[in-house]
Amino acid sequence: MENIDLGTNIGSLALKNPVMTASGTFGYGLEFADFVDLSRIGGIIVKGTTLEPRQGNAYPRMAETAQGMLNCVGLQNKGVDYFCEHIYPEVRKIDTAVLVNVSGNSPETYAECARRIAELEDIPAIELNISCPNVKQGGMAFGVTCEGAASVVKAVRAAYPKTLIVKLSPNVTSIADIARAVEAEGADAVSLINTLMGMAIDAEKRRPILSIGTGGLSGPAVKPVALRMVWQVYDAVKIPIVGLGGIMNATDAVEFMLAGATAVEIGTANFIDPAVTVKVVEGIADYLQRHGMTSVRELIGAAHLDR
Amino acid sequence: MENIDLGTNIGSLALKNPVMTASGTFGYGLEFADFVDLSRIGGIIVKGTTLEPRQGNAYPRMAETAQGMLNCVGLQNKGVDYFCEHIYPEVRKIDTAVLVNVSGNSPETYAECARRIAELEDIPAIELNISCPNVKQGGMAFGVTCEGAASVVKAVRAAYPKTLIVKLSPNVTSIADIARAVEAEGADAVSLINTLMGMAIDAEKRRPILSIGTGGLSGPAVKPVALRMVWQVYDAVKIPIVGLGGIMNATDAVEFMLAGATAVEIGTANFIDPAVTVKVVEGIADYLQRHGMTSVRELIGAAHLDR
Amino acid sequence: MDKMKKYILDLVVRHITQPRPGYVLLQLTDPERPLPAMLPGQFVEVRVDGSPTTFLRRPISINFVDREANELWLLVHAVGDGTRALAQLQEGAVVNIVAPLGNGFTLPTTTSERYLLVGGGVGTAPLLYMGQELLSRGCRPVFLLGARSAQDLLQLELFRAIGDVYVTTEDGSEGERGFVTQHSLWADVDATQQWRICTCGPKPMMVAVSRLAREKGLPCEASLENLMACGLGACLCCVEDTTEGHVCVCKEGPVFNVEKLKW
Amino acid sequence: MDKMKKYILDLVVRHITQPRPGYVLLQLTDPERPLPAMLPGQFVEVRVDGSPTTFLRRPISINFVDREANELWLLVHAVGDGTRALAQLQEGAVVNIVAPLGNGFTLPTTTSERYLLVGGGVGTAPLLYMGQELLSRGCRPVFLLGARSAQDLLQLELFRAIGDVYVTTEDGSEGERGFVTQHSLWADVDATQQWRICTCGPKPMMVAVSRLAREKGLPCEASLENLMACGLGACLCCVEDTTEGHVCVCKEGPVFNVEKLKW
Repeated sequence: MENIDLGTNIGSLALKNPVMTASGTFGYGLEFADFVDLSRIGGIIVKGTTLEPRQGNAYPRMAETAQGMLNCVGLQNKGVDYFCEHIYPEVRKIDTAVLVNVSGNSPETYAECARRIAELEDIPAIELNISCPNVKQGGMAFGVTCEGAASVVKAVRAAYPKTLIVKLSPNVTSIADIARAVEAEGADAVSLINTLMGMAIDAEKRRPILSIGTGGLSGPAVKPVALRMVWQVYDAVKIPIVGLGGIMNATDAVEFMLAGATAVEIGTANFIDPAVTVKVVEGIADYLQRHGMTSVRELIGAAHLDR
Repeated sequence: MENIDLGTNIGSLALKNPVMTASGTFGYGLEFADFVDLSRIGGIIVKGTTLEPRQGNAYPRMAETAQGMLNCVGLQNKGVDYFCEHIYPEVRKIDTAVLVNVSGNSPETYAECARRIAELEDIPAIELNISCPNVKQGGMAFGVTCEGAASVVKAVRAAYPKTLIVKLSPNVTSIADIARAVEAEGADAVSLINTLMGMAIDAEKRRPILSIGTGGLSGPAVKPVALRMVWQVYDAVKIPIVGLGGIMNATDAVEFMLAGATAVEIGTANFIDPAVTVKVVEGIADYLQRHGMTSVRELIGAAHLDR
Repeated sequence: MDKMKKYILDLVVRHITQPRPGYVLLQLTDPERPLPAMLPGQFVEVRVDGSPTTFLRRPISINFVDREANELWLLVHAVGDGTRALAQLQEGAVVNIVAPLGNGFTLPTTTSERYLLVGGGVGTAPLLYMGQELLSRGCRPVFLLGARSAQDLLQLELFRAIGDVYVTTEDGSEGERGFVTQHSLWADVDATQQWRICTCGPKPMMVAVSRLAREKGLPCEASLENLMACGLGACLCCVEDTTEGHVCVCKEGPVFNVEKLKW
Repeated sequence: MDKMKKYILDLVVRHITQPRPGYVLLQLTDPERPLPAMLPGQFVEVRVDGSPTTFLRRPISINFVDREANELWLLVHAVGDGTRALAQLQEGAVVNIVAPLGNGFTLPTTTSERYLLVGGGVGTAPLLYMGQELLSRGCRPVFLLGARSAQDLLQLELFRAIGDVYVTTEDGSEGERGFVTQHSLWADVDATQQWRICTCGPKPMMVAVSRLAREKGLPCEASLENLMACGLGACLCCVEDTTEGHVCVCKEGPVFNVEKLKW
């Protein structure tokens, strides 16, 4: 299928194909090297990184739900300096775009973390996480108001010159408004959706299952909500959209692109099939060939009648 | 299990058990009389009724999703007068609480519809639908802002003296704020969640599956979100909560009560098992007996450590 | 007719066979008691177990009811995950169904009425049971069955045992080449002999048949297959836009007099 | 040890038996090639097909590896929908697994080391493979197996074929009455003879065993069974709070020197 062009662009970031891995679901990529040829993945977004090390939340952090799962990891990571010193030298060797998901608890900490990652020449972009539902301070708090989102993006934009993707929270009344706000502050792209805030209760123990009570819902269960939001944001902003939320196969990925996504992220599916990413890449190529298309970019927003 | 008390109260409305049927999923109850003894159900909430007749949206109105379904029926109904003349004489004969789900497109139409139903002596309560995601005018528009919600509840409260339950939309940043707003206007209870706004796309046809593009997601897929919202609203208001969202069995129902619900509604599950309601009633009684409880009311909010 | 008592039944798979690749015939029985009354044109809602991607029941038309064997026949076209899961059922497996649902075709009041049953693809399924009921009422039916090609024709021998069978295939591999509406048989079908048309199949085919019937002034009933959830008239998802507005195909239908449809 | 190459394998169910009600032994084989290297204490992630309520893989410890028969044994306690679905697999069915995962128990460097393997309930499963590996290295293991009652003891004859077996049951129906930590055997277990303890089972039992080992100054390794999703150290859901902070049981474990645990 050499006649099929899978390349897609997020701002100035050129991806060999539209399939990336979602932060926190693919480790640093290296954990999956036994299962997939990492160089065949469009991009790897490594786990949420903060300025200071974080222990994350207490166990239990996970609950299985109907076609989905809840997690409340809470951004456990060893901090940006550890990443720069110990992880970066390894991941930079991976022959694909490696992005870092950046989180913080104030515009300043977000910006400082981004500034340090900007110095890493082989990290062409960051994904700004203003939507983590599992940390008290910061995280989702910024992502659920236009002002909060704008304040973080403004600070990071001033500190980070490369491609800036802002990951949006679905736990809002109008995700289109949030998307417009971050676009106005100079974000190069938005990615959506982060997890839906949910909860699981153990009926026998009569207590919440997760250590902090609530957690973030991911998996096929949330796909209809994610598709709807990508659809709405596509009509609201001009910057590219990275779509995610319950993608399990190539058909799901195609649906997100038809709704308006320029690229997609595969998250929870990596837990069920560690080799799913490359299968999705191949499946998208098959779809394009079957439909007589030559470029994956023809799919972007194609389900919108008015465009 | 004569020693088990399943009775529960929503304001001044006494239910023989906490299991009601969700509007739009159980018709007028009569459609299910072949499968269940309707008198064993705690309450039947008949389908959304408006002042004027409504044709609803065009076909297709439904899409199956992972452990859920999307619908965009759009409040099809023959109007409140038709209900009063032709349906009420039939449903009043059902030996359980029969409630009417009321919708409109302005505070005035909501209020007038409620006023006419107030005259029906055997309808002890209404559920105010300020959260239908499938009608352009009205519906969810009112349910996603505190002001909008308050305006409708205020108008209806003035026109309707019996038990007033307000059905809340989950498509908001803070459902707790909306709940407080409707409580402040005199609502006797809140029910949540209505459907999550979602979408399905046909990858082969490259078009949305539903006639109006988006629809409301229901079924087990949304249960974690619904539980979380009941949990949050329980901490925000003093009025009773009716919990719904993906309840398929007695364990699910118990979880909602543990999260803070005084009663529950069973919706989509009626489509998979038309006899599910009575099974849930029996299952709750079994649970109570197994745990040495004598009243279902002991479950309400019991998963909250702080109460 | 939707006043008929409905049941939730656990039936047992007595036989499962593959009349054609991609199609399975489920012969279900109730080991406990006689199957309830079911009319030709009615359908059942089948619960699909063990298919994670299938959430709702699957509406399937009644292919045949064998009273002697106490069997309900369902002809399933395995097109999606749900129907594929049904196609993999083993003999002896339990299948939960809700039945009977919907109305059904109008049955004859006199033996002088003549029925032309026009089906396409798997849409021919309910016409077998309808034909049997007609025969038992003294009206030997005429079947006009269309398919893409010979190997897409289903249960032909069973239809021939009940009435006269005419066939069209798009590739001419059996019967006359073309669509059912192009069959030479239509030349002899007119209002003078009290012909009634019943049709089930792809919508374009049913629309064409209904137009032809209208031209000839013949009463015509079509069985619709709108996407549905509950099958009981509760969810209002399967509506068809008719002269009386949006009505539930699962309750007011699936069989409609085409004059009521906006075709 | 987590540097061992991992594989996604489609294995075939050669035998499925029920050693006790509620438990099944899956004997899986790879018809194509030899099974990869796997260490005692490691586990596999099993994909559960056909269970709508099961979304994630199920982590299951390696019960035994039969190199001659090219078989991987998994002892499954059918407690939830996922494990119940696995318990219903038919011989010949394909089971998709990711393996090997995690680290494993520390193996002996000299034949003079003495291993006491203490297990409870289905937690005894990985000790069978560990015992076999010890025996093959010239260290005949001692097993101390606890259960609620005699009919909860699993694979006893297999353990007896590998080493000395001591049993405790809570009801005294077999072996000594009480918990494993109360067995008279402990009187002879001390640091003078280079005893090493490996334990797997309910957390309270493992905590008690580790305390006893600490009192006696014996090295002790425990195999944890935290709730996990990916099994690869990616999702960070299965963390245990250790002296080094939160670490993934699936990657740094499941076997930990108890000195690292905050027990």
